[in-house]
Amino acid sequence: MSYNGTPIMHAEPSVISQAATTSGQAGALERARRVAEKLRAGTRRIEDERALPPDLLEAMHEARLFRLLLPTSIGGDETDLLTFVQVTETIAAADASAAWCLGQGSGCSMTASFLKPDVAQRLFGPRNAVLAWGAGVQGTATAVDGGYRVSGQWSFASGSRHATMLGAHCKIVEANGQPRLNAAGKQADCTALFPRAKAKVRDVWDVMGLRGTGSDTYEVTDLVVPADETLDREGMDKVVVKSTLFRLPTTIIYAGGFGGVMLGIVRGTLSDLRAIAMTKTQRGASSSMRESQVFQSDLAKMEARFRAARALLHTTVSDVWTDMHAGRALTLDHRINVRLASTHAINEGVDIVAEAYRAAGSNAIFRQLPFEQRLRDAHSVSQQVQGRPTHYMTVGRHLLDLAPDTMMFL
Amino acid sequence: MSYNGTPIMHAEPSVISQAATTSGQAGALERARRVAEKLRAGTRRIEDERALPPDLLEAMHEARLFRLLLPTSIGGDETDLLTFVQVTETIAAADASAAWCLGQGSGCSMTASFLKPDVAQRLFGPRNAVLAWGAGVQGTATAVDGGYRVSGQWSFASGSRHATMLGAHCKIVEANGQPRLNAAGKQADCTALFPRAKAKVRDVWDVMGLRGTGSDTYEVTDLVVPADETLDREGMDKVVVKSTLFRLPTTIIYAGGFGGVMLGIVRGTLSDLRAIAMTKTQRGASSSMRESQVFQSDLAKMEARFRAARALLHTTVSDVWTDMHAGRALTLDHRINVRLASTHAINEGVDIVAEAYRAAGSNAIFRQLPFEQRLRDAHSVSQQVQGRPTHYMTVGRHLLDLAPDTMMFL
Amino acid sequence: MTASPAAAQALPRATAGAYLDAVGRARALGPLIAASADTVEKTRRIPEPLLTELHNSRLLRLSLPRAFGGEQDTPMAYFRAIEEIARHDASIAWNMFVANSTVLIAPFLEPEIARAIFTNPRTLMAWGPPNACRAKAVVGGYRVTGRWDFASGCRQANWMGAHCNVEEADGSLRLNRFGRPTVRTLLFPVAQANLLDTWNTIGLRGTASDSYSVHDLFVAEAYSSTREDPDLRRVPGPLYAFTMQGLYAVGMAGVATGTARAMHEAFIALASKKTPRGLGLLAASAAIQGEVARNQAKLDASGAYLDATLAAIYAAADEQAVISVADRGRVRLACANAVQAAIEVADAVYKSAGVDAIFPGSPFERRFRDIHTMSQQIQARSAHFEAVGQILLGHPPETFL
Amino acid sequence: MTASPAAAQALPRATAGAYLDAVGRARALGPLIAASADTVEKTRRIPEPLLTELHNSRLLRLSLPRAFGGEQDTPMAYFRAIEEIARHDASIAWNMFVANSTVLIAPFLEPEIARAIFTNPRTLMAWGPPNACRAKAVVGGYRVTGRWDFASGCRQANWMGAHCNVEEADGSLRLNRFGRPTVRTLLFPVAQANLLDTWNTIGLRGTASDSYSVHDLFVAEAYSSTREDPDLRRVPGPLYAFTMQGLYAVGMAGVATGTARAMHEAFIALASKKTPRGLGLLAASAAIQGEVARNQAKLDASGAYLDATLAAIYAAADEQAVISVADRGRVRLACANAVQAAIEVADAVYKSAGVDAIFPGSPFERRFRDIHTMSQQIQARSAHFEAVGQILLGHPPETFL
Repeated sequence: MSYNGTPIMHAEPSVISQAATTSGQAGALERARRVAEKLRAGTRRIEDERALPPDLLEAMHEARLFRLLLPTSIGGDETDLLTFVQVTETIAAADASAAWCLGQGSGCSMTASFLKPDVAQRLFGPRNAVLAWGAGVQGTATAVDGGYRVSGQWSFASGSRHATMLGAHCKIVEANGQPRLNAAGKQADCTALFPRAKAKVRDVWDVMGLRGTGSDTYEVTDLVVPADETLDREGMDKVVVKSTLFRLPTTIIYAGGFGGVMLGIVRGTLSDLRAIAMTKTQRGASSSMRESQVFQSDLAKMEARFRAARALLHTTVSDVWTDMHAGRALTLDHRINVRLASTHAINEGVDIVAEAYRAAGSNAIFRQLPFEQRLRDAHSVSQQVQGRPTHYMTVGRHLLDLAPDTMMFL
Repeated sequence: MSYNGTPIMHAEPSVISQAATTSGQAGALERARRVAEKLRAGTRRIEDERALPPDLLEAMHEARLFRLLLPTSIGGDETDLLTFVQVTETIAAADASAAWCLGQGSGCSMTASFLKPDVAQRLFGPRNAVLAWGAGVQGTATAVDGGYRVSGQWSFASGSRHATMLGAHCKIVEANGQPRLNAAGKQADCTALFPRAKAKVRDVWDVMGLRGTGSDTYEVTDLVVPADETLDREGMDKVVVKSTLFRLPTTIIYAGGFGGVMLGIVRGTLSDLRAIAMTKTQRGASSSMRESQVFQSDLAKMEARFRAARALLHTTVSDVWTDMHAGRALTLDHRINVRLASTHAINEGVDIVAEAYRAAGSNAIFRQLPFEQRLRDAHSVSQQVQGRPTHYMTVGRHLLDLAPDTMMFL
Repeated sequence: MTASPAAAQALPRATAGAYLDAVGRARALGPLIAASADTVEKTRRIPEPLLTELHNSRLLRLSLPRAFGGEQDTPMAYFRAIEEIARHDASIAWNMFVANSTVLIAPFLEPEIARAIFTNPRTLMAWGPPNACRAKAVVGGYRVTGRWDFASGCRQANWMGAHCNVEEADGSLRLNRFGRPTVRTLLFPVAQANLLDTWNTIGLRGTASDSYSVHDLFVAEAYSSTREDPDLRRVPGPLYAFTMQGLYAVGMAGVATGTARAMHEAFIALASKKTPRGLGLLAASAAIQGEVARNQAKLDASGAYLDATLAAIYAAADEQAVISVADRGRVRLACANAVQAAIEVADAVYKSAGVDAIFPGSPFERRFRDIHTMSQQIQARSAHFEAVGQILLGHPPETFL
Repeated sequence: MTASPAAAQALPRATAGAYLDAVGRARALGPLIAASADTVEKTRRIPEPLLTELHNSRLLRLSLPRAFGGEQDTPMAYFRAIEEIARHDASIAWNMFVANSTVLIAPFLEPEIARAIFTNPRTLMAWGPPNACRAKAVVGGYRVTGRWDFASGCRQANWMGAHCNVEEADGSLRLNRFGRPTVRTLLFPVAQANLLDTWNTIGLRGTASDSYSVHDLFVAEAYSSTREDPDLRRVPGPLYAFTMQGLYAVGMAGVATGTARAMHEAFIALASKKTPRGLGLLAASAAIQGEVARNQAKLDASGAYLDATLAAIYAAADEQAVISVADRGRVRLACANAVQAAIEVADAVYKSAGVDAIFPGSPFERRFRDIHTMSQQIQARSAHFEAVGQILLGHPPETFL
């Protein structure tokens, strides 16, 4: 029961701010639940192959999960933020790597809103369209006739193995070798999109957790990309699709989505823990786990911390969405609130997973049970930039009326 | 600013489940905010007099705060549960003792729903009507013609100093000296109500925190109480007023209200902490508190824990109310969820207050600043039955499909 | 093994045997202190005969050089003796800590002056921490007007001190050899100070850590000194190779762990008889059992760590040269760890004791307030961990003492 | 003090001087172990020349009686030597702990049998914890069929053991003097067992804690014994006055704290060079500084506590009589505290190391997996705190060992 991805102990989340959500979202969560069962059954394969196997990838495409944050005009869902967070949680309760790929792919797919409609349709129209990219402005785009000549290397490209397209964040250089400056007088950047086949992808992804994300390294040399298949991610004013979703910066998407991933890992772990507690008596213990007062109490404490972190993330993203949907602008308060809720979910989450793992006893060390993988996965999610404890400092500065130390994660 | 009860750092709570709330509630919260300012200014007097001074009591009556949970038929508000929780938080951010009296008085006032309309009007109609009682079935009610002859002694009667009525939980004894049994064959109990003046009240309330609650001991000897001024608290079927509020047992009211009290203490403490951090540099420290990265980070962590505990309590009571308002029955799941959310708020809360107190540095030990009182108050709320860590065990049993060890606090 | 607070107390204190003398004298005072604790809190004074017995025990002179009539005992004995006193009353222990801290000025005084001040066996000195006050350099000494706070023990003191910056005749500030404004400590009989009744606090009320002021007071050069340069000390011995800040930390650690130990012991006694409404005997709860053991481990581990740290450094300390920055970091870390452990144990015990704990007269209520007053003192600040971290990371703070 | 892992390592280990011998030999093996660690994990075997060097160091025989060619060293030396080995590789340290645990059967064997088994200086014994298996009593010994798990070290062992209940000829279970079914340990050459490759775990992969089975195996009475009654031991000395479970706890504590210490030291080195994206140097962060100091305090305090506890009990232990239940509780508490501290430090370090920590080859990744395998072992269970709490509360568990 716990092993097929259906949560046992957690009531369905209350639907908050129902009025503000878009249509079709209940469908997204329901589709996610169905796929989750398959993913749970295949989680060992995902880890061993360090990628989503074709049948599971197909199930995710069939459920249109990589289309949640694509414009409806090209067949996307444009789900609201809360639904997106709930979907990542649902998938992560089954398999964290799949959920991570979904979170990352969804964030990347927001680029469609920057493209001309026909280009967006051409690139993101296919049912299996997935864009992946590596972090940081690591390449160079030299202006050529009708586009750019792109060279560079990028790492940590989660989902690169099932991506149909890769993206390349580049500094723009003029044909004469001079850096191109933007309106503010700083180095101008662009992101170029191209078919995965055009890049040389190197398999470097041998890590402790989230092994199934296949977060490889790739490079291109002197690849010419047409201008309309490039975009400026910083220029929110250049977004073509004007609906609520596409007025959100991707920092909010990533914060919410990866917060959801951690919550899903926690939910799965607590569900598994409850399942073994129903039958197990630890060697030398005077009562079964289920009858142990200490275990009962610890389980409820973990549950309370999980529910509280989840309630905060849900109400926070829901408030942001409600305001945005009512036409209000995204404020620094909004950004700070999401940052705090997401950071808290990730930091609380990894602690709860570690505690649950310990409570599960000696069986938990074996690969036959899900605990050790969830422990490794949670401890990989927490190491990523979204989980950084220094985000608390950024939020604290705001609470104290000081300017943020960095806007990079707001 | 922080000292007059207006929270600085906390955005207004998102209004959850708006559809399910009753009318007039926004008014209740707004009235509470206005009274809070006066209470904050008078908090030292409340503590020194170990009771609500007449002018502050009058301000609470003027704002009709003791009428939140009285039937509309006798001029009460019948507020929804979330509003009640928010009001206790608002008052507790100003003064915890006043909020504790409000929580306790509101719980006691639910008895009005058990009384015949004319009796309810007679007892609870006056604008300053407040009922207080001590814990436990500590007295004897002997059946006499038209009522009972009551004797006994009760302790921990919070709010007894401003109460107009006292209540007495008694075992019922027949005129012949035999115990009266209820339908289940067990000892039958009743609660008798009578004017405060009829009892002998002893001032025993010398404690570390919540000093202003005046939780005295009182006794009566051979006091005759008419039958229609008594009630059976256990008999939810005997409730006369059938609206949503009065289908809730008082355990839910106390759990929500005292959870709200702790959240208010936390909110007040964090607000005070932020205020001193804006100006203070600790002796020997290299930067001001405001500029200290460690302080910034700790403040944000405390804020996150506060917001998460609060979001959980709010969404939980809101879900219960929504279900009840839709005519559904109160389930064991509802009770468990409220128990967990309240216990978590109280236990997280006292930890946060202790941490904030420490962060405030050496000034915090002096009575001139609010920290030491809030520390004492929080550490008194947490010692009360609502905060017991063993509640986690009760909840854990439910999560593990075992029957509750006790229903006393569910 | 039987169920009693003694069970907890009897757990090994690794090296306690070596300090039996001071610790034994402290233990002998226990019943008298316990019997006086309510009075101490209420009157904010140490009543007779307790004050005389404290003087007789020489526990207020553990850190005073033998040359001036002190015990000059080891820091390990000092820690464990204060801890023992704090088991009975935290305010008395605090004032014992303060008495043994102010005498650390003695090695920096001219010997005849020190001897004159401490020849009275009941001499006690009190002062508050430095602030921005300035003394004017005048012929033969200093002239000062100012006010200081937190002067624990001033109500029993016959001598007071005041830490001041020094303003030269030309209005400039006198600098020390590190190039910073010097802080000079001026000593004067308590009669020359104006004691102010300001100590209205949540806890440690018995310490009467009041404020005091002086107006246009002249203090002769010989009755002044500075604590800021360890190399200026005139009395040899490994005790004084420790820095003053380090010994402050040791004393404060003893007050904290003794207070927490008393709460822990009282809780063990309570757990064997308390049955909360609707629950079983506290002692029968697995959660309580686990917590009692964790608390025991926290107290014993932090104590053993501080014992071992002090003993190793004491054994290796030079008669004259001050201990190294690395060793100062070790002392500070072991003390900060002990204070932290004490606060954690006190909080856990208080929480588990339930509603009993909020009533005055319980073994928990005053101690809870006391330890939450200590927790705000500079020695308990978590910034100490950061400073030690800088040492461990290879970048010691510039003036770490 | 300079910025290097050595800074942390150099902090005082109160009494380390006394055990320089075993600890020194352990330290000398460090580089070879570190160089072999990848191979150990990958092959789940201890490669040559490391295995031979381990035998030569006699670290695998610290707990074996001198009478049978062992070192019979102190528990304090044992703890610190294992900790030192674990700084370099946790799996090797774990197998050192197991080797020194299984030899604790020797004092319970007839001396000539023990001598025969251990006369080979490379003798290593392995077994898994007791389960429900039964051996049938037959003429001259026992006949047994069964399977056991978690047999750490079996891939290097030449002798195996099996813990069994004994079924008499009439089908009844043999009882011990406490009236419960006896658990008898049968010993046999490894060739008589069938080793099963089952050890697919998150960490401590190098321990190859595989399963094994035997089928209808005859073991002579003389090659059997029981560990359950401390009074049956034939070798005197304070080391063996400690209970077997107690010494297990000591060994496990050493593995845990050594692993955590290595992570802590590696983090200090990392912090001085790592600048995370968008942030300053790790070592310059006040939060990191505070955490490094807290981690240092946790490791040093728990170590000093265990040192002090073992030393006090060892010094007072009888040559023959087993230590008291109260002392057993002290050993257990100090060990559980050390394991808990190690896990907390490892978790904190891992978190602060950021994304670096997830890659194999970093000083954090394997150790994190190792310590989270240890954390699930019976010695690391938090129920130990509850058992000790029962002792402190005056109601010791019936068969506390």
